[in-house]
Amino acid sequence: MLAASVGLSVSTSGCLRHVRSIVNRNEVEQLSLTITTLSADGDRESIQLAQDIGATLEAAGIDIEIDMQSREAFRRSILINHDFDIYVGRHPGDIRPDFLYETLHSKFADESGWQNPFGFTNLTFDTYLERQQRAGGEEREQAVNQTLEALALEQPFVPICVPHEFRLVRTDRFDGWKQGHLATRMGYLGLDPPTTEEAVLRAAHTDSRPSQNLNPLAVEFRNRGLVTGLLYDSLAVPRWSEGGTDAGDSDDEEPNGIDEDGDRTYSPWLGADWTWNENENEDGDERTENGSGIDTDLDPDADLEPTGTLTVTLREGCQFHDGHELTADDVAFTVDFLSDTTRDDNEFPAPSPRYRGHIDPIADVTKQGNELEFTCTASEPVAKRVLEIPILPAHIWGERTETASIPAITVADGTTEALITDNLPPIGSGPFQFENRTQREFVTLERFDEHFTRRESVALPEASAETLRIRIDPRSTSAIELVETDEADVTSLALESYVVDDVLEAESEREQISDSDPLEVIESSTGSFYHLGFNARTAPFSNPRFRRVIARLIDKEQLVSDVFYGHARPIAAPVTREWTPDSLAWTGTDPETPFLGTDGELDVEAARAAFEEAGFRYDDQGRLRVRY
Amino acid sequence: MNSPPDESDESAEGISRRAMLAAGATGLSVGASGCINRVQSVVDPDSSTGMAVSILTLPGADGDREGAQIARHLEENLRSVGVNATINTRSRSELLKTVLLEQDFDIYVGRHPADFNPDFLYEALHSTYAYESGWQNPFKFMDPSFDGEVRFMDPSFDGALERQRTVEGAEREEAIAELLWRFALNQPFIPVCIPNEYRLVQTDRFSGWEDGHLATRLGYLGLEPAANVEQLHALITDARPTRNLNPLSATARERGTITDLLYDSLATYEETDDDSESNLRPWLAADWDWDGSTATIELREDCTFHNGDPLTAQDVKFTYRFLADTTLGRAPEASPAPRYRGQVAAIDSITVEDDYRLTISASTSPEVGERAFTVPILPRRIWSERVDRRVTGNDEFSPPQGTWSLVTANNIPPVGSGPFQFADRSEGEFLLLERFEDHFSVGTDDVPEPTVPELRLEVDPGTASSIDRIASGGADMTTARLETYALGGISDDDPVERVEDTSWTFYHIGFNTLKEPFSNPRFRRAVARLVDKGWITETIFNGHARPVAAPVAEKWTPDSDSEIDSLVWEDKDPVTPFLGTDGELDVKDARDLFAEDYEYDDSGNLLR
Amino acid sequence: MLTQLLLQVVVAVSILLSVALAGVVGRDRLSLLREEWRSRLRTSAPAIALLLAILLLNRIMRQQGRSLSQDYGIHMTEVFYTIEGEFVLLFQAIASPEANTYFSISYVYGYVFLLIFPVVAYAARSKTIDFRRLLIAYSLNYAIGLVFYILFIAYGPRNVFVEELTQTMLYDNSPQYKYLTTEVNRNTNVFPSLHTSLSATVATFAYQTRSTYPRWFPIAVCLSISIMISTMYLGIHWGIDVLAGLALAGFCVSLSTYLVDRWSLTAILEQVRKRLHEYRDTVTTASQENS
Amino acid sequence: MLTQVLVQLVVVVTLMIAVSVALFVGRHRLRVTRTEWRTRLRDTAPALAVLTTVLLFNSIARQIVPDLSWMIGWNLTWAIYDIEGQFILWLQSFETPAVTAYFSFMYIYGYVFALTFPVVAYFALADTRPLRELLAAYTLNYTLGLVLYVFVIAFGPRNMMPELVEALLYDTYPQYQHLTRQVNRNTNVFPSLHASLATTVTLLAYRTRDRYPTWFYVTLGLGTSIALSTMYLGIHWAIDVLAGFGLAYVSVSLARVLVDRWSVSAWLASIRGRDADDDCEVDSSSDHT
Repeated sequence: MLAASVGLSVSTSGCLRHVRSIVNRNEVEQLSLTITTLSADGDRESIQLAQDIGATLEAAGIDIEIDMQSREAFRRSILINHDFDIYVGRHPGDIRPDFLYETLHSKFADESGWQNPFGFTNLTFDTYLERQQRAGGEEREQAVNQTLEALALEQPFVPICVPHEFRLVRTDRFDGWKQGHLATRMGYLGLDPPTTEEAVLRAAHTDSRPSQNLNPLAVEFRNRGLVTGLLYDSLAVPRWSEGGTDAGDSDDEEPNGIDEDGDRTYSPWLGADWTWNENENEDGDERTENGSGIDTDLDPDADLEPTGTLTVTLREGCQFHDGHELTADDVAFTVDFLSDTTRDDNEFPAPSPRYRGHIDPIADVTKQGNELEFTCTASEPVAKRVLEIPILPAHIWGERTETASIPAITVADGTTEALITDNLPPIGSGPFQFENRTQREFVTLERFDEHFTRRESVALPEASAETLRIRIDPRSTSAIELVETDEADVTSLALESYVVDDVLEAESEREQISDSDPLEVIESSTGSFYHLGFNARTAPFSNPRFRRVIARLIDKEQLVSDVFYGHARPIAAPVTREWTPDSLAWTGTDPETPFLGTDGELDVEAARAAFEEAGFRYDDQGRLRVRY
Repeated sequence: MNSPPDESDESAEGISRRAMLAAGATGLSVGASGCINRVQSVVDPDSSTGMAVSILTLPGADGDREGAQIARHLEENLRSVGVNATINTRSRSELLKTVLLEQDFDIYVGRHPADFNPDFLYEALHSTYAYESGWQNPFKFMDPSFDGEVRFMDPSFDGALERQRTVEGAEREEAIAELLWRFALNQPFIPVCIPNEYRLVQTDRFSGWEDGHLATRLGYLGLEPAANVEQLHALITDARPTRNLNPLSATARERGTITDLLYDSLATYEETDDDSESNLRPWLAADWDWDGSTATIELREDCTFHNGDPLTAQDVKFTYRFLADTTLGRAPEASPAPRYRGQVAAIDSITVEDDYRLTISASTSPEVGERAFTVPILPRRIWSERVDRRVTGNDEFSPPQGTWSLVTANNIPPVGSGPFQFADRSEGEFLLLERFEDHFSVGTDDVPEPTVPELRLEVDPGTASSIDRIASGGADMTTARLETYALGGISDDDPVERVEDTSWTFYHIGFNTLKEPFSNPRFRRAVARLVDKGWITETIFNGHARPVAAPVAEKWTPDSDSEIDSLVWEDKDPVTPFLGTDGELDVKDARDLFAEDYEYDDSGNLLR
Repeated sequence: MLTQLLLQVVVAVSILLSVALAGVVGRDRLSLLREEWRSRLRTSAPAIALLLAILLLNRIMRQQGRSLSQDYGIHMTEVFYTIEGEFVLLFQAIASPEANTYFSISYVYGYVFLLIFPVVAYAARSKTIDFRRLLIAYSLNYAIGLVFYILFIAYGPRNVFVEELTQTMLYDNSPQYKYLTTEVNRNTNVFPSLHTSLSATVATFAYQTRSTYPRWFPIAVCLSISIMISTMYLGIHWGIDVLAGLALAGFCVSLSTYLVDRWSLTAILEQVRKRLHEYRDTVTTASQENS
Repeated sequence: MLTQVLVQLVVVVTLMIAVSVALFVGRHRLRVTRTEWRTRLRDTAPALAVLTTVLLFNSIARQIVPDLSWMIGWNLTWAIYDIEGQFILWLQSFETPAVTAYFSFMYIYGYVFALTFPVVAYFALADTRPLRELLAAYTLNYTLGLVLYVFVIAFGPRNMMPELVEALLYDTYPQYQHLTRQVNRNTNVFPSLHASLATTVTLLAYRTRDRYPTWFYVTLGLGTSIALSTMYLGIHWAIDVLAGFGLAYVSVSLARVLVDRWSVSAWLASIRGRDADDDCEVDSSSDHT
């Protein structure tokens, strides 16, 4: 019996082994990825970029699918649900490189909002960001350069280009458009109407979201917060002159040349005045450094020494649209609230998806009278970002701390009422107050006459128009028509670049005809840039080699000419010109990840070689295979 | 939810098409859409699911008791911070198959064969190996270096790995210190402890056990048998050697002790009292000398394989070429062997001078390059035939690297040139080796030789039973390391002895860093702080182990006088100290730590 | 080592058997058995053959099942663990040296005795029906168990709760048993628990035949229950395995009653012979008519 | 701006209707209509009521449909694009200002005309059944269309390939954007209601060709050019249009089944009792035509 069994066993074992060796071959399948982007109505450039990039990737043997979404859905899936492979879109950016901190630091990887939507986690990189955050003066410059160079190495996202912003305005009813940046509050204040009865300022807005939601914290509804900027005041207004090197002609723009405390970066607003006093021991120095120039502190979670305090004096007697007085308490509340919208009644904090980086360096706030003292853990320029946050009325937002609940729906913890309320009608302290709106048609704002800019004493630009009527208008073409046919005074959002040429031509023609022409094209600088973002949480996008190769498949120069008709600046570093280190200055090609090919034509062989060198494999049909 | 004022002025505004509709209707629609927006922004598909982690480990009682207990420890602590962790047991080969070849796992607890030279971290963590299956980078850890391509300084993990390969002496120690610092920062895997290697031997049949490391070939050679002892009877607790003897198999080999006996390598590891100079002594190579980064090697003359073929420089050359690409260039892309990856990678080119002389030029410092001398030398004729048999004419042939039949085949009978040759086996029961009379060591006195005609390796269910058996004279020695729980069962009166060897294999907790959330080093660090290495060594290993923060020998661990923070263990982990005291987790602190990066739902589960 | 262990078992069990036979079965039945064993053997030959065949198959698959289940098996340890958690650890409450020895003994010796005794006992009955049912039930248990073992790969609690189980774990206190069990079983064969199912089977039979063997019934019940507990106490099986074992037992018993005497070989032979007769008759009659 | 576009539209369409009434309907029918318009109206009242309610509901629902669909999140744009590829581009390769003008006209004015005229024309028939079928068919089109809109998210070609597909209508005649954007949200392209309604009209025209022979041929022209225009203008995919045809067919055949299934008047009659039999005559008589 045993003999039999053994014999049998031997024979079967052989065959089984054969079977196993067949079974074991787990095939690695073709890499197929989805490019999430906006529809042409949402953002014409994005979908075009996505199309072109998609085509190149297909050529490189990757299976591509393009997933078009509406503006809200797009931001929801990218910024909140982190549910994407690759996306192409526009980053609000900033004129100073400090935004990189919240955009790339690993401690924000799981938060929702513009803070680290890529889930990019690299501790070496963090140390750079922290240095940049804390260092001052020369060292800061150098730290920023290091950060940007590391960024160019790791390519957590691929910066593509900074588009030039053009807007069309009518000068016959209002003038002085160039005083402030039209993407900010200042652009719509201090306009001088030639005739006083022209009370209504009409803006043609190509984005319908302001008519649906005016919550300054709702990241999926805000781009750069123009409308909320008008409704809410901040402590100070950043000066664009510094970042202004971007768009040739508008360098001279110098908002209302007031210059009390010689602060070159911010001009006072709700905060009348502020002072920064440095702490003695700058502990950025006491960190030991080794050969590779990284501090070798093994615990990045260590609490940071405060570096200094920022003391802000608030304007007297300001009030909110509902008549409540605006005091230092509201400011303190706002800072506290943005850092944790549950206001500590929940076990764990639920920070606001917007203004995260602005309040992150604020360790503590103390107030006496209308004096506020912010204890900061960052260098002066970074700490001052806190001046940009919108001041929320404590008596309204204090109510919005509990976790939103909808019957029969499981709610992610930390989704507080504050983040999802549409905040209508919005109560701020801004120069304009909410009048009414109709979804996807218009939003009407009334001048807020109690606003401090209306006072004689204050020499800040004030709202000259009684009413600001924001007319939602689907497309640039029709928006332009509205302005031309004198139904609107300004296109409040930048024109899509495919119409810019026509507009410019038209203008030049008009100038030849008559110089008393009411229409005028305004170009303004911007820090906002188009980019391709990876979801670095998942393979293969977690692989820097892969990301680098992808970056090398993108011909930024070509895209700029094809998609933006040349009205953009290809970039290797997502910052304004004067912050870009020479090593990353644009030199006709990308200095760090040059395109694999020539003018838009991908060199497929080179691309494959690059992928294979990065450890990926091609199958015999030339499809890129990857093990997930 | 939405503001009443809309409707009133709605009718006032004449321009709307909807002006003709009842104002109420508009209000309704606005309200409805508002509500839906609200729902949309509230519902968050991803984070509404709790984080679930499956911990892969060996069966506790019959596989690896310490490993399983570590897994339990980790599981309990993960549960208490709100991660839904479960334990998933696999047999030895299954575990390795899942981790090394199939690579679908979250976390695994196991022992790393490691190496006496910290250079093993190179193949264990270098990003170029992330997409290969085998012992090379099973964690898929990637922090690549772009030093070749970029114009500015590039600090990265790969950079550090490569640096320590090229520099020498004090400089290398520095490089390794930096490497280990990065390691501690990133925790691609959590090194737990280095257990002491105890083996039990019978002293009245054999003596001279202390001469060689019993995990290497030298341990089995040069023993002095008592009179008329014809057989060395060793016990193995792991049945794999009776099923598979393929030196390349990633799932059947770990330390490769038996491969050592069946195959020769150019050099062999030898325990030296002072760690300063190399631990390698010439074996198949009579001698070598380094000139810069090229070594000239003298082979011992007229050695033969077990089948009688002569062993020449050609075979050596072939071996390295074959290990670098097991398809010998037949496939479009190279298919490197799932073992010895780092060793072979150190070798740039080999030129055969004559039958017994060859020069090897290494891409690394000699110190690292010599590691390559420890790979088994394979008979060219046999293995190239095997390749030919598998790669038949068809031009487009790409084997699944690391899993194709050539490297998974059982290779029985194995034909090597080692001091012992295969005689017989029965699956799951025993493996019988007999002395290879033509081996160069036989009859010489400068190298230890196989002193008994037969070596019988018998599968024994577990440490406890093996101890009984040896104590009762049923066998001569245990090849496997004794599990610490059974050490108490050793009585002093029996003619047995507990031999201790230097140990470098370490228990570790490996992450699949391709997966969320393990791709996040901050998460990995947080997990590392849930493991009380000190407690583990005290209770699980009864103190017979050394807790480590850096997975290398003491001499390599950077201490206080190195320029980076010390990684030496002083009664707590210098980098990721345990959140709690002797095994008891401080749940509050731990949860706070995780809450820094991740969200909790209201029932206290960690969300991803 | 193994051999001496086997010897122990054989001796112990045979002693138990003789005692039990004397006590339960009684002399007259045995003497009767001595006379009729041939005929009884003939009637129950098919059942015996079946059992032997299955055992043989079982033995082979024990070696080959490994690779089979490696390829096609499903890993269930995690599942069981998540479902029942630390249930088996409840039995640690009664942990004590005495309990250890008791349960180990019942797990090893008691089990073997429990399986063998009824075979003899029922063979000693004039009606072979129960005997054959028992054999069939055994073979069913083994056959079905085998299939499950190939389909489900699961490790017992002792492989998960190492430290909790150390003081009761069978193989720590008496490692030698490991040789025995590794001979007959693999550590991934836990679902369902054959110990449970077989002893439950025996118990059910004992219940059905309590009229003939009134004394056997209580013994069988006590034994089988303590065996079931022992499997969990010794950390060899999960609660789920035991439940599955019970279910399997119930299934097999009922199936056996259903199967036995369905096709009796003798009956079939009878049929055939009759057919032949009829055929021959018809042929002959036909020829007569023709002539 | 929107107002003036609307006005423009109304004027043009009324003119067209007037002309075509004169052409197709003829004085005689109109005279008859003047006499019996009450009874006819009474017969068609239910269908009319249903249609208006549906339209009302539709216009409200349109506001929330996109958000709903985003929650269901069944985005077919890529699938459609994958299937039909560059067909739209091919169609657009015939672009000339004239063609664009023509199709834009068709898309806006022709469409509205095609929808409104049959109502008048069938109202002028003694037999109210065609009219009621027409209204029912419209109703069905809208309801089914709405359901599909809820479940399917699909952007039009102009959104998928903005640089390739000239969004001709809106770039050449931006003012129309206001109009259509009011009527449609950009995710509602599957199926094309333009195509389906136009086809509906054509199908019915075919069934009533014995009464309005010429009208049938006119609708053929209208229907095809409207269907083409949607694609030519890069508003719909070919698949949307096909789906539109399908939808049209379904709704027409359904309408045919449904109409006169439940006659409200008869029902009222049964309530009112014996004395109101004559009411039922009307219905039954209309049945046997």
